[in-house]
Amino acid sequence: MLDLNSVSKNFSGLAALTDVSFDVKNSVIKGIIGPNGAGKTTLFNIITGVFPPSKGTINFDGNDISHKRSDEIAKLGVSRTFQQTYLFKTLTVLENVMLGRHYRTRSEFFACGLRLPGARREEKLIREQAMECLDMIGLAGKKDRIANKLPMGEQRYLEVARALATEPRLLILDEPTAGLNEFERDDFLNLVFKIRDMGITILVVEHHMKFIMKVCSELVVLNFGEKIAEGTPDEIQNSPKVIEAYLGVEEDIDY
Amino acid sequence: MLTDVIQAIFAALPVGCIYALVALGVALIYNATNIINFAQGEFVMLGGMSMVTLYGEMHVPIYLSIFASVAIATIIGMALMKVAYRPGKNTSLIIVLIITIGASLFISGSAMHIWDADIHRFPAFSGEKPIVFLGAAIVPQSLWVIGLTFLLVISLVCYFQFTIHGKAMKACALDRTAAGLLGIKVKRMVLISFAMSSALGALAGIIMTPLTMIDYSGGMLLAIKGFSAAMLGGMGSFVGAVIGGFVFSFLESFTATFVSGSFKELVTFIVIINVLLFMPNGIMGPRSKEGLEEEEVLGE
Amino acid sequence: MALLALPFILGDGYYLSVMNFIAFYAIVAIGLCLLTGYGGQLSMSHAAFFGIGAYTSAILSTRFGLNPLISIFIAQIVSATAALSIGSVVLRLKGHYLAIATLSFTIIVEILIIETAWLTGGLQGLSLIPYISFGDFIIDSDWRLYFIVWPITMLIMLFSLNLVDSRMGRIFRATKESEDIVRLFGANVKIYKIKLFVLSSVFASLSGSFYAHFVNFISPTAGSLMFAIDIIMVLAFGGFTILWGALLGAASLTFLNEYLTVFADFKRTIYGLSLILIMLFCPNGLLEGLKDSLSRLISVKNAGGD
Amino acid sequence: MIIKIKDLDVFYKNIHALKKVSVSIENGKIIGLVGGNGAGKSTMIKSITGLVPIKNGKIFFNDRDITRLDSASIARLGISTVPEGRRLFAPMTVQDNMNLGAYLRFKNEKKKDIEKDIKKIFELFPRLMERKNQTAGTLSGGEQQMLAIARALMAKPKAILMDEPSTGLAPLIAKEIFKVIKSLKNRGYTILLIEQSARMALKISDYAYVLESGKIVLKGKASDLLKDESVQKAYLGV
Repeated sequence: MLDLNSVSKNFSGLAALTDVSFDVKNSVIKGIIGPNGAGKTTLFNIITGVFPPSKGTINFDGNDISHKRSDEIAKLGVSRTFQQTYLFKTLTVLENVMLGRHYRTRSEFFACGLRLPGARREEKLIREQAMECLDMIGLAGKKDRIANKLPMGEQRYLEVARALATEPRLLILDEPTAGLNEFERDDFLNLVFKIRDMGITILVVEHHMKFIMKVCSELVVLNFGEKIAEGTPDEIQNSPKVIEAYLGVEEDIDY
Repeated sequence: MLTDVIQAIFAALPVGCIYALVALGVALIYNATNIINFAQGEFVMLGGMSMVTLYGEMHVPIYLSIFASVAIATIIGMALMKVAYRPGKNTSLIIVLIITIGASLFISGSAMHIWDADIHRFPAFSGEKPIVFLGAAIVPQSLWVIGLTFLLVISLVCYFQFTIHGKAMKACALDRTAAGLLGIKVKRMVLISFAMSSALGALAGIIMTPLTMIDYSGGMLLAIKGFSAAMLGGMGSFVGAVIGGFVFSFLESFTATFVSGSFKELVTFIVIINVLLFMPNGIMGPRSKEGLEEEEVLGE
Repeated sequence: MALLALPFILGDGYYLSVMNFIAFYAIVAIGLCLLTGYGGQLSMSHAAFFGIGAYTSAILSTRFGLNPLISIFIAQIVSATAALSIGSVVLRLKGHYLAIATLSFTIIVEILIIETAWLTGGLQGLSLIPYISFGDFIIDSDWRLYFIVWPITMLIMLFSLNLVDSRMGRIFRATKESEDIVRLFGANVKIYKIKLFVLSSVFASLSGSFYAHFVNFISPTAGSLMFAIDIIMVLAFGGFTILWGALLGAASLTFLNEYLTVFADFKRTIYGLSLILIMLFCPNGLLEGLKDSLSRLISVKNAGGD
Repeated sequence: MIIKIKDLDVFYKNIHALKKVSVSIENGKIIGLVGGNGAGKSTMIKSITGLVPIKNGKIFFNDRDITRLDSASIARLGISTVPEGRRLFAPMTVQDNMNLGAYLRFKNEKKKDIEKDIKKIFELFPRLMERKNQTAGTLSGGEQQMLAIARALMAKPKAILMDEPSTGLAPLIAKEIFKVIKSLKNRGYTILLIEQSARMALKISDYAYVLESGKIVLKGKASDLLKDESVQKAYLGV
């Protein structure tokens, strides 16, 4: 479904990603791990069209999306959450999720301002669908709160709800459990499985290893912007190359 | 024709110097704080007006008058910093911008009460008799303006290039956090840059008043032109700011000479919009770093 | 309802005319509030669009003898076209840069108005602009104008309130926080920004047209830098993110202006000082500032009572 | 104990990043602080240097409470930082960066002495000596890291905090950096070394802490931790 073909990215001469290729199959949960600065977020930003790759192509459902704008990619069915949760702080909890419905609706400027019947009907529908999403993550009771005043755990959930509201086919989670405690993390695990069972493919970057080993069926490991391993969690945990990337080389330091 | 060209150049040179000094002042504050100071032109006015009173009317010795006029502007500049610079207080750009607009109105409005709404000048430093060159005339005050601006720019460049204090100030502009980690008191540096920038403005006002005359208003236009000149030059570069100032003054002078005096400002502001759109890094600034800004928003 | 009753209380006099001036300011301010407060685009070109609206309409009806209603309509089309072409270029800029670019536009318009005296009357201004009339019914008194301009203000307010609380409004409010993120939710931010800019500029221009046809005289101050600052003042008083604040801001500024005519010399100083003080102590506008200090007062009292 | 951190509680960007963390740094030693991504390592340095507000807990420097000081005042006490991402002044020359490292010394010392010092430190980093008139932005990653360390040394610090000096460097170059850090210890410097690359860091540290999700999960002599299987577990979640 998602197919990366030797994707590279340079920032003013510095290579952030070199020749990364992998694919993600329908309805799986795939993880991307790697030490700090390995290029994981850069990869996400390229997939979602924040900036284009310097080289290589990305295919999503048979469409080449490597040079599309991020709003076009979103319309194809790619949605994401952010490392530092990014909720709109002037919008309420419900409004944040309603924003997720934006490109699934079409009332224009004047229809909205004049509150024409069509726009009114659509607005009602948006509200209902957003409430469904909130119900699913259990935040319906807090719908009128200001989004970024929620505790961290609930903000993570809200981001997921907002992403789900777009009816994505691919959901990208960027460090979804940062700032969650252990109970919340287990809860979140179940939510991720639930989302996969809805038929949504998931791509996740996460530092918390216990979580990622449990949640993913396949992993890609990046280091210095290069793919150094790909496989099941078991294979990854026992790969000497991966251990080296994380813990450093086993070598004496002479001086 | 040739005489016209030379006359236009003679007219453009001192005005360019003034624009350059204002641009330097704007750039100093912008680099240190990211504030566009709409009140920068008011320092020019304050310097000139204080000089009118002290030197022109009270006949205080010239050096003492200059010193006092610069001091007045500097103190007000430092007060402005206390009001406008509020790091960590979650102040949005628009609030700071409006504060400096407010400061500009307040200072110019007060100046109208302290002095009046008339146009003033005081006698030139060394006589009014024009020097004729290839049929075009230049007054001695213009030479003073050019010479003193040259000196000011040189000493500014030296300060930033050769003293540790100047380098520390540059460091604050480049990376506030890193500067703080080296023990540099960033807030004090910001205060000093406000002081320096208001002093520069005041000096510009002092040297230009015998030439162009001065009244309480007009500071804000000067500030906008100064900002645009600094932008055209590339915000970080002093040489660039000076060049930017001259580009605008030549543009205005030549439009006034060869097209029409009333359209000179029109040309300036059309150029300003185009500079903003097409040369956001200016002529001396760094080349644009593709993608880096976005990296900061969504980065690792 | 209160607004409907007000003219009967005030009578056809000085205060009614003040009320009408409040409406002129309010319409511009509502537009700018949408653009800056909700859309996050710091624009200083609204004075220019007020000027364009006023002058186009005035010129069409004085020099070409068009019916004011038609010239007002054409003026809005002219303004919308101008806003579209300016907006699609300058809205690429952000923050300070956008502010300076739009301010430059205002200055350019001001110079053009002054320098094309054959058309605009230059510094002398344009006088003898006809009143708006519907057949024999001529809008030539404060009383009559009130019942035209305030319903329009209220309609614009209603439209804006609806807009803000819709799928479009949510996108604008989110755009103010981060364009990049909004784009990730499938919104073509660039086009939305331009649309909002055009709408908001047309509001300003509409107010300008009404102003011209009611005061019957227009001078370059209508499109000037000082007027741009006036409008910023209205928003500063009312709060950038509260649509209703635009009314309060317009009222405060109009009254301030009226009282300051006695001390006209102090206008700049007082403007400057109040801008600084408001931005320092209640950056969300007087309304929010009052609410904040009131709630603080109450909470202090409650804490004392416990 | 030159630096003593007691029960530190820090929230960073809404996340409870450090939970009751206590760390002691002994004079003349390298103290290692290792852990995976997002364990709270960088927050640790940011809280010591006054860059993030501290909720609870105290930090002492030579028995003086420095918990609420700003970063410039902390630097003035003699704590130098090699910050995350190096944070060099890229358009300035290597020499100027070094000079700025010694900024606080210009008041009381002669320019000559400082220049002598620069020469001395260049002996440690001969590559920098060759490039002293180049701007910092043109250096390679490894050279930039060396310059960041050299700049910190110019302040004649009583303690140095290093935030992930090996990040983004190829293994061979990282090794070189670690060599330098070890040699600094032999010159009597006190260092708090924050690292992701646990093996290398543990090898040159005297004492070390392992951080996971904002908590210290292991501590002990670095040589013991190096053999401890549970370090790897903390990293890879086995």
